[in-house]
Amino acid sequence: MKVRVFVYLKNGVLDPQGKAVEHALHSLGFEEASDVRISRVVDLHVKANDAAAAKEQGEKMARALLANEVIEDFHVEVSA
Amino acid sequence: MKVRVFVYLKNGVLDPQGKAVEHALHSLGFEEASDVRISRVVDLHVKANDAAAAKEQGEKMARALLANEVIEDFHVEVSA
Amino acid sequence: MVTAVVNLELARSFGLKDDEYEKVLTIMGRTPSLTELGIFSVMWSEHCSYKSSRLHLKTLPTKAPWVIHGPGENAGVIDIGDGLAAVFKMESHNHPSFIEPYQGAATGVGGILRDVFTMGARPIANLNALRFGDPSHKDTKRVVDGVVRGIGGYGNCMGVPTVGGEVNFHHSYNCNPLVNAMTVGLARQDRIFLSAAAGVGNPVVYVGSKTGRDGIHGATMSSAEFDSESSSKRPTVQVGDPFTEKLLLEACLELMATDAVISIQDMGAAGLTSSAVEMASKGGVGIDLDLDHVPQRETHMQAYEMMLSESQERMLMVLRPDRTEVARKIFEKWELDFAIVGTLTDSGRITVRHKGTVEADIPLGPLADEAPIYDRPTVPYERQPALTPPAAPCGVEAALVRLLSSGNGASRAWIWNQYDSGVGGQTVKRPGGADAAIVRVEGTNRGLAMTTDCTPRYGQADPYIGGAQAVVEVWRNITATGARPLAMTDNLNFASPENPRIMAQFVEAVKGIGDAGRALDFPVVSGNVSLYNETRGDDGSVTAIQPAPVIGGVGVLEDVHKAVGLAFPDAGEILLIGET
Amino acid sequence: MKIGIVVFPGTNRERDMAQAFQVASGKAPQMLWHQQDNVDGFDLIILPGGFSFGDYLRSGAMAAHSPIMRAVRQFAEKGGYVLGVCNGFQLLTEAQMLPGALLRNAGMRFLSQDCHLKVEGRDSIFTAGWERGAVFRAPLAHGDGNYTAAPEVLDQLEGEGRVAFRYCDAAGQVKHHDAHVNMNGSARSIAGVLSENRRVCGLMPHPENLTEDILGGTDGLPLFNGILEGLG
Ligand SMILES: Nc1ncnc2c1ncn2[C@@H]1O[C@H](COP(=O)(O)OP(=O)(O)O)[C@@H](O)[C@H]1O
Repeated sequence: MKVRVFVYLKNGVLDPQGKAVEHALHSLGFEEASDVRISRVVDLHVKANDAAAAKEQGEKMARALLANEVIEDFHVEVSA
Repeated sequence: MKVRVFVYLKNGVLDPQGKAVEHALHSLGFEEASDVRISRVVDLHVKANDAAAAKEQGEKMARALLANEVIEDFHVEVSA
Repeated sequence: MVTAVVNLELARSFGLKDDEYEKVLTIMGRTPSLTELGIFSVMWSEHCSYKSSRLHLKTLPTKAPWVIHGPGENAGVIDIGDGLAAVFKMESHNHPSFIEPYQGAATGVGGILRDVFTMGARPIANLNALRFGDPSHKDTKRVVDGVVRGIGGYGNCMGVPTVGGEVNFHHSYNCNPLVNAMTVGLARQDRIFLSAAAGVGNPVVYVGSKTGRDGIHGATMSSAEFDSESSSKRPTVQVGDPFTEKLLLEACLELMATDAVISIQDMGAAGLTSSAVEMASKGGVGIDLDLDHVPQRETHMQAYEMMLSESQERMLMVLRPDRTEVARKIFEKWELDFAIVGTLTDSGRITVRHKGTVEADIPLGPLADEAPIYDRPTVPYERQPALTPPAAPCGVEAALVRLLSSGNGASRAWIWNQYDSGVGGQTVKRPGGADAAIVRVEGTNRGLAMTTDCTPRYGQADPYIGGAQAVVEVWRNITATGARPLAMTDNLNFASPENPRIMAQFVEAVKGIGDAGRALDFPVVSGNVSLYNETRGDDGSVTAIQPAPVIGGVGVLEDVHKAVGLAFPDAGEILLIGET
Repeated sequence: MKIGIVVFPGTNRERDMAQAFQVASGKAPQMLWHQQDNVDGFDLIILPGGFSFGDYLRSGAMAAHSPIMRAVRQFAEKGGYVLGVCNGFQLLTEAQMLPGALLRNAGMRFLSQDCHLKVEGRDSIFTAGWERGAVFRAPLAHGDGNYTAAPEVLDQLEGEGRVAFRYCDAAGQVKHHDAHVNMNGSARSIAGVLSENRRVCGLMPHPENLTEDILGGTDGLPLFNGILEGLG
């Protein structure tokens, strides 16, 4: 099954990348772009009997490695 | 409107990060994880009259800056 | 929203002791506001007030004809000839580096870089001293990996070469690693900038990054001992932005080349509070801040939050009023925030306004001078008995292999290969190249030798010897390159000073450092103290770190071409000097 | 002869580059701010190392859109010489003035150590300071140096002699799959490439940091001597 883990910075945590990209977009003429935030997506396959089991595996991996829970939150989506 | 731009490596382009993460997952005991790919998500707000216009803006930004089309593909999603 | 009733209980939760809160009430003559309580609690924290260590630090030798500014400024300044000065200091970022090793170490490097460039110096080298737990402990790999990446990530991006350092492993650091970072900068002696504010009516200007809710109460956290829960509390770690810091560096140096700056101070631990209070109290003036003008990253920030935020990459300065536009242009060019957030007054008070209300109004004298000072009790330190050499457990060859493959004996190349040690184009001796790193002084024939050292197990056995030994090792390492040692900085990492045994360790180590410094004419020009480096286990037991009085030293080579490295030349005799 | 070094916010090896030219010619190039939109009158434009815009999106991506890059592109189209080192190479690929892209190092870590390079490019001032096939030492310092391009692009580069430098060992052996030799995992061990007209060159390592004995050697000096001679 396909597991997709979204990893994003917690609310309020400085996002230097987002800040720099927003700035660059403005100077490219996209003045209307705002609140730019950059996150990471990890796509992977796991062997699992059902979606719930796959999701649980995804969450375990996120906690163990994919997300840094001190500054990041995550959520997991599963598709067949 | 909220625009989300997914940027991912083209098929066939080696993903050194994905490979390293896969390796790390295996050594943490998640042996079943495979085909790990890492992508970037850029979330931002734009002012636009409708979803189609917002999407177009997102695509323009992706082409101009957010994606490097030599190695990356992208797609854009819009929500209110 | 922070809506708390200010009372003793809240004061305690802010880290103030009962008698300290009493003192606050006496000074204020009323119950302080939340913002005022916050200001007192950070200014009187161990981190800002040095309340447990100050009495002892005073005994250190700090003078020599070549010392331009000793302790008391953002960094120490020494004369290195040719009208030039070396500006340097060491800082710790221990507690945050356990919680979030990458950001903890990165922002530690960012902080010490700012201490140096606030004084008008261009940073030319970074060094560090790291202590990690047992290599087999569950957290060690994560911490080592993150700390090394964090140091590299910040320094590499800044374009400041990381040229030296030291690393050791011991189980007492399992949950309390030490990350001490040192920066050496170069300035013209006639262009050194200090923090004392001057000129009633002059504008107080904020530059750099915007303020967010980062690390509120970090300064008090770094003074509070760790418990096993602290990694699950809401993060008080900050995220570093080395790119913005690089811009801040260039913008500040560009501004300092004009005559606009009267005084300047970085916003480090305890951010706006400590920078504003320090500048004003050192200058003997009052300061009036209007927080409405503070550049803000988040919405609905309260005065309390803005005053205590530890957002990184910010500076506060006092400018000549007729030069504010010149300054504004420079910061606009570097795409940094620039805001006039206050003025100097003759009130002798710090007044903080927000949205038309006075949120704090405190007399600076008592806030700064009546900070508590403790002469904490000690017990005579039991020196550990001398070890009798054990019978050889194995042959010499096997012993050598064991030593070389141990955590403390193994090559550190894996670490320094992640640090850009050559950027700047002046690095003469890189990590591994000599006993001390050597960096050429741009445009001259001179070199600076620099190193960090400490052997905690000596300090554990005998803190006096441990302190003295660290100084002497630094001295020897500098001398071994052919350089003349000039001065040192220190970072005193100990467990809780409230434990008389630990306090004794501290006092003895400071004596050892002082005696060694006096004997060698090697003064202390800056430093930092990090206390409460201990871990409380679930069962209430406390693990103290092995004491680590880390010393960083700087020396000068008149002719950098005479620098001596480690490698044996192809031919020649090998001499051993001294008793074995 | 007029040489300009472009400074972007976050650039940090511009002084190293200036120093190398100073050593080679006694004359330091001129610094150019990224907001400038004109490079008329220059013979060579250098894009130095560093972390332009923090390298926050992709290395070199934001710098590629700076006002000065429009001018540099036109300059190159008219036959001007451009050298990009490290972040400058990344930038040249982002600006599509050179083919390919630079991904994260295969080992995922920032690399700061000496490597060896084999000179392979033909007919270019950037390689003219060496004999073809010469091997020299150069420091590298980067996190994203893993060169990649479509196989047909790689074939074309090889066919046209546009691979300027390749990672090799001290003896000159190229070993694509040896992480001690091809440290960042670059496709076909490529460390530097040339444009079609051979006037634009990008490379990852830093010859500018090895131009004086006191700094560890002069292995990098031929780059500068070759350029200076080529420019006349
Ligand atoms: N162990 C020490 N030895 C000598 N000087 C010290 C020591 N600890 C702190 N200092 C000096 O006390 C002053 C305040 O230090 P610190 O609070 O770390 O500064 P900041 O936080 O403003 O960078 C500095 O001038 C510093 O050099």
